[in-house]
Amino acid sequence: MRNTGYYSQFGGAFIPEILVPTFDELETAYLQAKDDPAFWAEYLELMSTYSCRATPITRLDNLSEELGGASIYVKREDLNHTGAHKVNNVMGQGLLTKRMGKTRVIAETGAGQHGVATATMAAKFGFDCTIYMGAHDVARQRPNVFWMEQMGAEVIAVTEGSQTLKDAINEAFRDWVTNMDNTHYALGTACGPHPFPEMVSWFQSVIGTEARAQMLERTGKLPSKVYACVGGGSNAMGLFSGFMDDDGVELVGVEAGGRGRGTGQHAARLAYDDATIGVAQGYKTFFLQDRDGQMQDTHSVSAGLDYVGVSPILSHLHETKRVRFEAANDNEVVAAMQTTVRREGLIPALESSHAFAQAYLEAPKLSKDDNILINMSGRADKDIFTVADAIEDPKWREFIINKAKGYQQGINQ
Amino acid sequence: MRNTGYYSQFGGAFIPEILVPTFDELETAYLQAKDDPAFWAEYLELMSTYSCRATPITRLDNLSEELGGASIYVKREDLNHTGAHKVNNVMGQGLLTKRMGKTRVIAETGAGQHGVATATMAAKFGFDCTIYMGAHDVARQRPNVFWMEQMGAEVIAVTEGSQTLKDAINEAFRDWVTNMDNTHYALGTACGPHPFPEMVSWFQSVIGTEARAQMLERTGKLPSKVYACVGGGSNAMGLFSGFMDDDGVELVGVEAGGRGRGTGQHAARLAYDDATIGVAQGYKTFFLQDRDGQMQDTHSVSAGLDYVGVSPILSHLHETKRVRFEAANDNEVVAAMQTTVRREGLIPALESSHAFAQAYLEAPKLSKDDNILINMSGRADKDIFTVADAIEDPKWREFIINKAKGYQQGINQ
Amino acid sequence: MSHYLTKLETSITAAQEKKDLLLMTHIVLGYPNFDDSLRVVEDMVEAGVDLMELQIPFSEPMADGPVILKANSEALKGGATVEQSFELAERITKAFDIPFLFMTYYNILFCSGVEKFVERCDNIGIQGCIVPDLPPAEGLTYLEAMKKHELAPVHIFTPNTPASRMRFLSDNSAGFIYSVARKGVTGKDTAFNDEIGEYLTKCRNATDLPLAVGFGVKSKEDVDFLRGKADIAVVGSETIRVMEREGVSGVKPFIQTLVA
Amino acid sequence: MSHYLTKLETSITAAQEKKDLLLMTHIVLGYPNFDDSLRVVEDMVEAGVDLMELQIPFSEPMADGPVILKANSEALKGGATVEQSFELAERITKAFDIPFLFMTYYNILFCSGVEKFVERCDNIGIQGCIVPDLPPAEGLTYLEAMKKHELAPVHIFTPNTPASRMRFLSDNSAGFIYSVARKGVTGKDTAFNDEIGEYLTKCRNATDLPLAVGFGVKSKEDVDFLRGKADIAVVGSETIRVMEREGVSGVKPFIQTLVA
Ligand SMILES: Cc1ncc(COP(=O)(O)O)c(C=O)c1O
Ligand SMILES: Cc1ncc(COP(=O)(O)O)c(C=O)c1O
Repeated sequence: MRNTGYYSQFGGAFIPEILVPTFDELETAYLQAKDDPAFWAEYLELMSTYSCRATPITRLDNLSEELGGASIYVKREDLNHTGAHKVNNVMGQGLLTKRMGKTRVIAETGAGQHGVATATMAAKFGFDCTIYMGAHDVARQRPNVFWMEQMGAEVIAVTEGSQTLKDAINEAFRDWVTNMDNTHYALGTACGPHPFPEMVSWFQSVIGTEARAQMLERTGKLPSKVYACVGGGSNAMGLFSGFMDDDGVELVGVEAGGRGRGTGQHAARLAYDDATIGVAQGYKTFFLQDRDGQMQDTHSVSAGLDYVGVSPILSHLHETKRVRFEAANDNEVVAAMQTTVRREGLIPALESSHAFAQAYLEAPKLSKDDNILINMSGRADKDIFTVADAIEDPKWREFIINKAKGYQQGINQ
Repeated sequence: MRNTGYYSQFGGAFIPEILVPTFDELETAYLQAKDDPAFWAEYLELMSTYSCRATPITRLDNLSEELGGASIYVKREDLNHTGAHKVNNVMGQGLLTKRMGKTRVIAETGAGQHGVATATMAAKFGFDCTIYMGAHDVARQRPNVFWMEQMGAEVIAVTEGSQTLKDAINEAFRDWVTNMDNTHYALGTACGPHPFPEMVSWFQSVIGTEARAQMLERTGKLPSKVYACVGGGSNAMGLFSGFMDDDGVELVGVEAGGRGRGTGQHAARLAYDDATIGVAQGYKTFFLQDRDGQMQDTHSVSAGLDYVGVSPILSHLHETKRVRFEAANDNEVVAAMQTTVRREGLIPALESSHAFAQAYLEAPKLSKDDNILINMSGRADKDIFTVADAIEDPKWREFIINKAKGYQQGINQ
Repeated sequence: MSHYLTKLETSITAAQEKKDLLLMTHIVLGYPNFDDSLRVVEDMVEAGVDLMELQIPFSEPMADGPVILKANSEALKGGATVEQSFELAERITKAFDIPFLFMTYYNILFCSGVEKFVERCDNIGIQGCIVPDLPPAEGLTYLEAMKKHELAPVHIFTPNTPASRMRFLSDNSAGFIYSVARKGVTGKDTAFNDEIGEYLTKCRNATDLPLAVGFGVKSKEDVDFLRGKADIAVVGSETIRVMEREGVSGVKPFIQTLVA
Repeated sequence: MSHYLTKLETSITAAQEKKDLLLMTHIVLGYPNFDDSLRVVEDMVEAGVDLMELQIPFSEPMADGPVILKANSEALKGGATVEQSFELAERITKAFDIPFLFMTYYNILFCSGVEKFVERCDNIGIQGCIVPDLPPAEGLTYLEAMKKHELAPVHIFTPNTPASRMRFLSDNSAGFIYSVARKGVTGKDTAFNDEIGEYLTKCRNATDLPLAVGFGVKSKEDVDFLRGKADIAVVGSETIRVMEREGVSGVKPFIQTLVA
């Protein structure tokens, strides 16, 4: 009996029988690719010509001084093509899809970031593409839907369940069980059934590998602490993997504290005590669920962290205490984003801003000799609707209202 | 008598007397910086850590095959921090501003791209910042204004003249003549009085220097033709400068054909016959003006190319025939953008899409052995309002109308 | 581990002496509410159904299609709990003399405690379980508990399950094998044609257990097609559709047309 | 090249024998329309103005502040052409016996042809030009043509012009020097204080030409401050403001208060 893909008690592959051969095929293709140095070379070549790997690290000169403790460095995944780390995973899976001879990709998306990345990959590789997105998210994230459609992807609004990310994942699996012959499901984070958590982390490990070398080169030593936000866990796994064996480097995962501890309106699975171990969406991990095992509604200002589960690998690293988990709440996150924009000219995604918020809290407690590193998993300029709402910008509302008036009067103004 | 900054009959510095010492100071600082290898090293270091220089070149695998002629390569300035080549110039001027001991920067902006870049630079360097933007553009380009304000810049809506780019330039000069003591005017393109055309081209030359080396490395030879869109001319000068001495490389500048030749609704100063030589905004070049010398209204689907003048250096290269000028009209440009998005997963700015449109026309006429290179000066994802309007997306309109309703009912939905 | 004899299999074999093709139906407990669930079971049994799947609703029914999916989430919106499902199931098994199985997702078992869940199934007279997201490799505890209680863990054959895996699944099953006649989720159309005949032969060859065939069975015609090829015809989503269209009272006449 | 004697300078010197401080005003031709422009000139001359700048409107008046800027663009919106400006200027110089200068931007000269433009100025009795975006270094052709026609190219001193450059500008000027008393564009406030006194002394020391001082002169008080420090007080934007506030008929009383 196969029993792979476990990280202590977490992980596994809880999949409908019909997908078993598909997962076998995927695992085989993944393991072969992993064994084949030419594959990784092709991957790196693709990422350095289609996206801009290696992405740089930037020192926050102003804030390091203002906060008065550690020097703060930022790994710039926001500079990637499509604006976030998601593309690292997606391009890798694109290459695998080609290897497996499949011609169609599907994906779930919450905020739309992974959907845009997948649609981009599909356009580049010439695959057909269907993106599942909760109907609520489709309504909220029209800009991303617009670009996905421009890329030729079909975006399907999922009207089931809570109409958000987890429902989009279920719906993608429903597509897959019908179309597995020609279709690869490019799951967007280090979650889901084995081999996804491991495979997605592998593709994202490019972040950590680069970052470690860059920190050594720039500062002559390893950072004291590294910070990453944790939705499903892919950008965190990507960064952390570079420092996993460096005992002196503390790894800090920052979850969505939403409206705060005890409110039930958050997505902190590991930092708070509300989550319990369960099995859903094909894998075992900590879920925000009720006592029966029904998934609960989560809340975060950032759609990309607003998810009930978390990478089984991170649940494992939580139990072994290799990674410390914290949560930043919505207000802290918006404040951290605004500070970063105003003082450094960087526009971290609301997701990434969770990591910034926690780092800004802790940096002053460290010494001038310490360096810390934040993963800037993406940029926020595409999320202007969300950001403008989060900071309640009256001029933005006025602009939208006028724009709407123009449309209603039939004018493109 | 000083008579510098001329490129055959074009260029010069037609400036109010009060700015003469300021320009002298600027020219001196610029020449010293240019003579100081440490300056360029600092510039490259900044660009490779704060933005992601060297930006890659990407081969358009699908379109090269579909169009059936030359291999098409793209220089990826869209991957820069803030999403366009503008940041190259702005960061360079930021370093100069610091050198000159000034504490405030001002800039004009049309589409908002240069404004965002300047506000970013100001945030990074800790300068005060004022951005002048035509009131029409402020109304149209709220997203960029939003980010500039978030960066701490003051955005002033210029209600004079045609309320667009050229009026913003005039207004920036008006600010400068009052505040030259502590203020540097970071002009956004290779226009304006000497030394701006030369200095901006110098900072942008990083594009061409990289691209030449990259093409040699990737393809073993130089491209047959290189394409760049031409607004003020900075991205074109940046790319072309790398190939200026390579006689075998044809340089093609693509202007905004707007509604087409003969309509009077375009911004083609060199490709069409409508422009004449004149002096405005501090320099001599081809302008779209009437017989009296009054500037005329221009039109382009892309705000960044919608400008009456053009770099004096390009006017010179037009006369010497070193650069061939073409114009792509609005419809061709939107089509080229859509093709690029759908077939390659790249989202060129509407400005950049002019270069793509022309390259797609010419690529099939070349042989399989030829390589051509397009400058992707920026990405369009921030211009979603403009793009969605250009392609008249009904779902976008619906989204905006619903969003507006939500605001009017006091809901952030 | 080869399969063991269960009360479920025995009942099936017994029923087959009277009928060449048995009928299994499916409901979601608590949809539209628990009272109606009970009424539908009653009607189905009266109409001649031979065995039934009782689905305990779960918030993430990944293997179910739109109809059952909606039933799951409506039941949960109505406040359905696992406890209520057990309570109703107990009343049902006491009231009706056909075998009942639970169908649900693994998290429901996991969060209850797998052994406790299985033990309770046994206590309330549930004869088997279908857990579509629990492959044998992940279900050791479950399989052992089921075996201990002589309950039937039913696994699923699909058109792309290789013969060797079918045998492996059969070895880990008891009661019967649930063979899905098409790819995809529950409730989609299946064209019942020769290809399916071949597929069912392959299924037969891989197991000694009775064969239930499901997914997309909608009409007497579909049922008749399965005669001789399968032991049990499964009607799932279609009864929910009928109920939604015609109300609870429409279910009985529909079932009667199938068994006529 | 040292400056040459022009009719303009001679007229100024002559006028100074009667008054210790002359008054120069400014209008934009064609604003609000050409008829009103003529009427305003008439009123100004009657009120005792000594010389006038006639601005030919340009679409990009980079050195002008909001008031004159708006006047430029309104004039152009009204269809004002360079030809019309010349025609009106000719009527004005014929009708009134004070010196008139053109103020405009270089593109207007350039597009007309610099030599043609200057020749025509001469023909219609314009005595000098102020071209704020044309430093001497860029204006060789212009300077030569002006010299040839014995017209006055007027250049501008500013508070941050070094003394050496003032001398250079003076050498390339004729008629008078236009000294701006503050940084910035036309029409903004200037505080007339001691610092300005020092600045004007510096200007005086740099040139033998009469000194016109402008930018922000608004009231009799401002004018009086300049007495003894300058030869000519320039009132620019303020008359346009008055006209906008009180109509064309308001201009004359305003000027009268200044010269009272
Ligand atoms: C920019 C960004 N960062 C982080 C995340 C969270 O995902 P993960 O935890 O897999 O990195 C998302 C998901 O959409 C994202 O868009
Ligand atoms: C993306 C992009 N490309 C091109 C241009 C045109 O400017 P230039 O001709 O100076 O490169 C602009 C100006 O805003 C721009 O934003």
